[in-house]
Amino acid sequence: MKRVAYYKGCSLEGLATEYDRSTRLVCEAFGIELVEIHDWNCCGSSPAHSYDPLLSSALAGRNLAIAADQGCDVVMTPCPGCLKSLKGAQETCEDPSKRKAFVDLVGRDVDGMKTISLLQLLYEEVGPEAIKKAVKRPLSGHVLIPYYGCLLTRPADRAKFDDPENPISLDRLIEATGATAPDFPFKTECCGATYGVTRNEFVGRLSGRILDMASQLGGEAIVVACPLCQQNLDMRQDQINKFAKRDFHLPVPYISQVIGLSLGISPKKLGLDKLCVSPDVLLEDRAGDEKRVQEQAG
Amino acid sequence: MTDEGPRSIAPADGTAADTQGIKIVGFLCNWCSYGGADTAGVCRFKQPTDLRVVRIPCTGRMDPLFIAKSLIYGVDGVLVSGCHPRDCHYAVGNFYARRRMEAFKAFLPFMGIDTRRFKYTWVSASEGQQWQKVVTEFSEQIHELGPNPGVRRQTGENSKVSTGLR
Amino acid sequence: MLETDRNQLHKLVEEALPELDMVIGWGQSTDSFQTTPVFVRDAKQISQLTLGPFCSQNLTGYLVKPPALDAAPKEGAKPIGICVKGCDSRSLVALIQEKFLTRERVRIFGIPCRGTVDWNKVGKLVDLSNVKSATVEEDVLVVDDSQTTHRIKLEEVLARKCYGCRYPNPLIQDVTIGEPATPRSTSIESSYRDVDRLDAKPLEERLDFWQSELDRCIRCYACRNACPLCVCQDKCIIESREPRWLTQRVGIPEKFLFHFIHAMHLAGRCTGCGECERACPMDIPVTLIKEKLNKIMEERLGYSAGLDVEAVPPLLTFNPGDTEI
Amino acid sequence: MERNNILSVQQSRDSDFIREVEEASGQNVSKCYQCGNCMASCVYTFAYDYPVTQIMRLIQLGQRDTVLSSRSIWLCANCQACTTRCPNNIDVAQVMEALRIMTRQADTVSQPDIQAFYDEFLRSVKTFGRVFETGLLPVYNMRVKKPFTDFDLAPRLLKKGKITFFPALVKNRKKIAEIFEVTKRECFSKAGKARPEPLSSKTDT
Amino acid sequence: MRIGVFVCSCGTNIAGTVDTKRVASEALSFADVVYATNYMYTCSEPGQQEIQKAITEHGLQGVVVAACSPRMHEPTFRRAVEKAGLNRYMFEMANIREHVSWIGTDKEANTRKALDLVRMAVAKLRFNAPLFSSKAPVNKRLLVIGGGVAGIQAALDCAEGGMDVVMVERKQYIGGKMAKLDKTFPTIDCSSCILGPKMVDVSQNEKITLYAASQIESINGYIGNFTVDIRKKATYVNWDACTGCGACVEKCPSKKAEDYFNEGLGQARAINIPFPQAIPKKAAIDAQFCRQLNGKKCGVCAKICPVKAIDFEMKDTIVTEKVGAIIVATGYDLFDYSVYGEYGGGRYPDVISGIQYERILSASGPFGGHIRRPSDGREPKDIVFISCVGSRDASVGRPYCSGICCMYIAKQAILTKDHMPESNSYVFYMDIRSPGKNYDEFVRRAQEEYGVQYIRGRVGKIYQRGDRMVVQGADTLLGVQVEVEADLVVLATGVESSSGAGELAEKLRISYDQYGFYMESHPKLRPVETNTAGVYLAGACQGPKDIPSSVAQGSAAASKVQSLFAHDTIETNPQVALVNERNCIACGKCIQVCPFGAIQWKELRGGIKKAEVLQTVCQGCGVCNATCPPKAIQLQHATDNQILAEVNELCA
Repeated sequence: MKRVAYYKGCSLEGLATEYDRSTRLVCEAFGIELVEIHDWNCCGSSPAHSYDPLLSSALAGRNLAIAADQGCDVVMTPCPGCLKSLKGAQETCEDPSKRKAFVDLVGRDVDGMKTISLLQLLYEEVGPEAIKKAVKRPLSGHVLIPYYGCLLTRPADRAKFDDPENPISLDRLIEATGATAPDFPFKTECCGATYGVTRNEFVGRLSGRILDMASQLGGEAIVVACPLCQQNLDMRQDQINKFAKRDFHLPVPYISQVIGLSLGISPKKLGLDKLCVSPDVLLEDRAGDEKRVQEQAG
Repeated sequence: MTDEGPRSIAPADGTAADTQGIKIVGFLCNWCSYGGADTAGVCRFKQPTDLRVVRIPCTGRMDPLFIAKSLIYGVDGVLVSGCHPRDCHYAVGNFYARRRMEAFKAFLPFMGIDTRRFKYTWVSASEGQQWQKVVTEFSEQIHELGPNPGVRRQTGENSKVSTGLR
Repeated sequence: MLETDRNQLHKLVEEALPELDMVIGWGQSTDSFQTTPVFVRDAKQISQLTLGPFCSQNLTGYLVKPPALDAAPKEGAKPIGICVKGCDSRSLVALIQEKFLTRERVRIFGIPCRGTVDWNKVGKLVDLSNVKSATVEEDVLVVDDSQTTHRIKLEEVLARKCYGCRYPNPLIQDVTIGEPATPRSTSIESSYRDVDRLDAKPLEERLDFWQSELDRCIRCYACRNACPLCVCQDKCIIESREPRWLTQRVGIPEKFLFHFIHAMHLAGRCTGCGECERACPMDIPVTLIKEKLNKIMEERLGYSAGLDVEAVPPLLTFNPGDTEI
Repeated sequence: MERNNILSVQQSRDSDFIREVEEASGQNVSKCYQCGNCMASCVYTFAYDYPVTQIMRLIQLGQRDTVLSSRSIWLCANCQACTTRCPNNIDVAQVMEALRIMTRQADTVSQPDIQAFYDEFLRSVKTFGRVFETGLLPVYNMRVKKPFTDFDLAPRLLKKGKITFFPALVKNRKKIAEIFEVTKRECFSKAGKARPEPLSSKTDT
Repeated sequence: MRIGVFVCSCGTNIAGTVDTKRVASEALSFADVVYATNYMYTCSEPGQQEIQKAITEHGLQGVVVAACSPRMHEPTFRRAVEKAGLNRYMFEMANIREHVSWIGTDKEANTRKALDLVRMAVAKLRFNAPLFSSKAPVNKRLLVIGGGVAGIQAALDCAEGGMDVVMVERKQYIGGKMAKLDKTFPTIDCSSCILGPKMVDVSQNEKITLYAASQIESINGYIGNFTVDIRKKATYVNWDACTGCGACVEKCPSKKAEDYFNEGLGQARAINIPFPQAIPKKAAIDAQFCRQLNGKKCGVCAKICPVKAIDFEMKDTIVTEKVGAIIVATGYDLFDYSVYGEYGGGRYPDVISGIQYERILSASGPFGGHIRRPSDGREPKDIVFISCVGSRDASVGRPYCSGICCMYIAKQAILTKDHMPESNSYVFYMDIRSPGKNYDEFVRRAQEEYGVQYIRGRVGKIYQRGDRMVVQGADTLLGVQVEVEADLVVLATGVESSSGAGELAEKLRISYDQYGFYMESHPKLRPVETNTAGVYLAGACQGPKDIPSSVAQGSAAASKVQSLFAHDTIETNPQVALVNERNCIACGKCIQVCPFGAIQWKELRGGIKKAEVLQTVCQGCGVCNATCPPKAIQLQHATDNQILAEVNELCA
């Protein structure tokens, strides 16, 4: 069993509890032991970055240090924002000019730690092939839009995962569940990020654009791997509709939920009911239809 | 630092005399670094006056023993400069040189010779400014180290260390 | 055990001798404890051959030193037999690699080695001028100086090189005599302890150390002459006027430069056999100088001399991707 | 800031500013050749007063006041599109981040409400160790005097059980406080003057 | 040795900060110096006469001039001493201008430094020996590597001059990139109309031997005497028999071969003649796609061929040619734009490269000269051109300007308007680089007469929306983000060095830069020479170039070859390595390290081996000298003794 430190971050404790639940279930299904970081704290996110680089690194670094003390060398977080902070902490620790301040503050170095996103864990450690084999309830016939958001694979030299412009890991994972993942041109476009509260109209505009392109491509849902993207696209979909004078109705499940569904885990357990836009359309079993169509054609 | 306080070094504008009598030998390849030093001259980029240049065809010609000879016999610093890797006039001369000098540089301090007295670098014929920088920095470094006593000239002088090996 | 091995050696040499020009090995010297090289051409001489911890000489030099053999033997020439320890075999590899020898030219009697005795060290415990007999019992050296019988642990009087030995068993050979030996060292760290010890001292102390050590050098060139890889012999630039690197002046700079020349000419080639140091009449640790270079070669370029006949010595080649400064 | 279409290059150039930005961001801004790729890639360009390309240009010309008072730097979401596509490998997002910090030090934050949100966020972290989402919003709303922000979301979130009424507390809050304390001190010494800490209320406008 | 020292004041250039009089007077005390003086301009006519006079009057055997850099006037003074009867190598220079007077203002320190340099020069000179050139015969045949327009020009020029030329081309046809172009800027003349006749000349000229579908296997030898092994790749068609009738191509059932000539637009047959005007007009089989060669039953071509030229058993063959000079004209490749993920990374069929668009425009191209979109064959209406794709972009490792894209975009935009008057073209650019004759006027015309919309800014992203592409870019002049909907996007992919350029350089022993472009000997004064004597450069292999420059350089290289071939022998440089056989221990290390293969074994009587330097091959780098343990091999004019003499002067 692979042992991975789990840094869930504040969102997964609040507005994204379903992401936490489904992540745990999927990891369990593939034999990955998630070791929750003891007494973890908030990474500071963008506010800390814009305040002081060391603050951000130290807040995030404390969690890495605890994980290291817990005997883990891989830290996984489902939140790309947290991931950015964790990687920033590592860079600070490796930077000779900042190392001392960092170590003094955090209490130890965090050399040799690997920080990855849930997406990277699922793609590299589990892999589409293993998922394909484990699928019990294929999502064939569903068109799911892969949306990565801005931070998962960027900047490339920090993320060190997938392609910064045209990532494919989420596409491959969606396809592994049997669903179709169209080539989505706005895969990495920003959804409005933290401006949900302060500049609601930004989210209206940017997430609106994403929803628009997704529906043009015939998407039934947008699959995400970021709690912030999910909030903007799902929780604020009504606000977006009001702003853009549109009537989008696209569910926005997490990739962990989608994979969980295909594994036959119950929607309730995966927290699908927690999504604001009803994901019921995903529950339609079209695998049979597909087979029938194929048989007729054959 | 000695009792006389910090050693003054000839500043880049060359106004003060090099009273220390510091001597640095520079082995410069004819095609790149010698040209780079010429370029620095043509551009009037001021440099300390301690360097004496020996023109060699290529850093590949550099036998590390020339450096050994210089430092053992009390030359204060040795600067070797050639074409940037891949730009060698002879295609690969500086590749040979790099290995030999790198090994030699690592070896020098074992014999008790300060490795900071030897530097090798790559400067192209067009990099006059870079040459000025290299010469200035290296000269400053040698001035900081002070004159090179070389190794003792006479035998039989008392030695204060036990070897610990025998 | 020694006895068995010696008998095996005698038997193997006897079998092979008709096909060979001669066999170079060790024989007992007149002073009962040291060994001396013997050149066996006749079956009657075979009984002189011995082996064991007294056989300190690296005999491979005899293959290339005057009167030098032809690297490529003439039609019909018989190969030469030679006895080698693990360290000696690396010299053979290096000589073959540098094409001073061909593999076919030699028939190699490989002898696993458990260390050789440094008589200088024994001399500090025993008056060597009165030695009646010296024998080895398991791991104890028994020296009888007519007054007392000294029992000295072998491990305490081995040659300096033996303590960091990673290759006690010959790397190339045609036949092996005896059981393989266990290496005393398996890592860079444990092979260069003496180098590290000196490196740990401040720069000035290192300079003082070498000044006082090299001060004793009398420029007899025994170290150079003993080195199997110092192939220049009488063409050596230490003595040449064209070019003239060194004067005859007796000063420490001249001694330093001489040892720099010796070391740099062996950089990336020295196998660490220790012959230079063994030959030094002034007890200067001259091998140590080359050991440092060997360590640099190993750490920086991943190269150890005398391990692979196909390899190119690192300073005779380059890699455009080498790192620098 | 009102655009004045005439610029005296020598008199307005603040070369310390260029150096400060380069030091804080670790980027060589003179590498920028104004190709416009950052502007082309930035999804926030529509909201900026100076597009990113021009911010870079203004830095090159040493225009401290214009840059530090610009709206753009506080509207950048750090989405990395500019950094990813810069042909000269400039980490543009890092430059924007450095500028944001500089505006805090210079006390020229152009979007006080965004700063207020960030400050409340950090206050929450400092107090609890984690962000207390439910608690954060009302305080922010009070501070910026927009009491009804996101109130439309509340009923649904309540129904979904996503609103918590008690903050999750980190046990070792002392350590968190220490981190805030030390970084504040470090910044203080770096900036050479006091900086408003995240909890100051002077950003109320 | 009787040595004379001449200290130049160079007006005030040297005398301003160096006491040249003192240098001269103190030099008199140096060993062997019998004469020393100071002169205002030593390089001037009277200055040189002064030296010559002193040589005669004082019986000088060696001369030191302390003046400017030897890179400046060493040849001048060598000639001067030679005229006075000294060997030209009995001369040394001390550089007291560039290395002393110009870089320091402290006259005292400068003067002492100048004295040291003179002392070192004198010390070295005492070990100098007269050196003499030898002569080697010149084989007056030329090898041209690469059959693009530069190589063709060079080959034709030399053939015209009566020389035998061997041309080797990697592809199965000559003409290079230019053969793929539709029209050329800024005259809009038809590419194949101007290149075609030259290609025919190559094939018909008796002086020219053409090896197409061939590559350089190895090169040995030296200027005047190269031996070249050429690998003729198996084409599976006997070209001596093939008439190029094309019957085989027509009947070949394997229709999905890669159409290299059309840049992957459309498909070719496994046996193919790339284009109707191809030279040589011969068919060749693409083994990857041939059914017969992949173990399937076919052999249709063999059955149909009227001259029985098909040979499935054909193997590569090696031919050896001997030549006296080599012109390298291996051209360039175009940047692979698939690294630009933001431009679709090659996923969008309607985002194409400039050279692909060139094929689309060409009447012999995949669409017969009608502009069509690769995706659906529809005629595009809005076309966006994006410049600097793989140029001036450090993030993809191409920080240099390709120099030709601005012009070819303007040309393509103009041609687009000519083909489709109703279309709209948009060009995203950073700067317009149009420094050639009539170039800028041409770009202006595109904007003024053809209404091409130029937008100053880079493009951040291209994505598909419906069946159109959205180009999201910047207009930096306005400071706004712009969006253009396009039916077709043409990326002006930049120039990069030809694939395999590095390997060929190793074989030729010429240098190449970090991007793989070959290095000229001097960027200004020796632009077509390389540092390997007898090897010259032409065209874009040396750096991005347009057609006029490539042709000009082809002719320039040809003229260099002709001036070389005007002599029956060449003088060799005597500053080469020399073996002292008495000291050589035959360890072979010099042979091992020589970068030029200039050292070989020599057998003395009794089978004793010694190293021997081929004077004509040795370039004088001295790696052997540094390597030789007994220092038996010495680089003449930079011997150990000479360098040691200089160093010794500083080891006071």
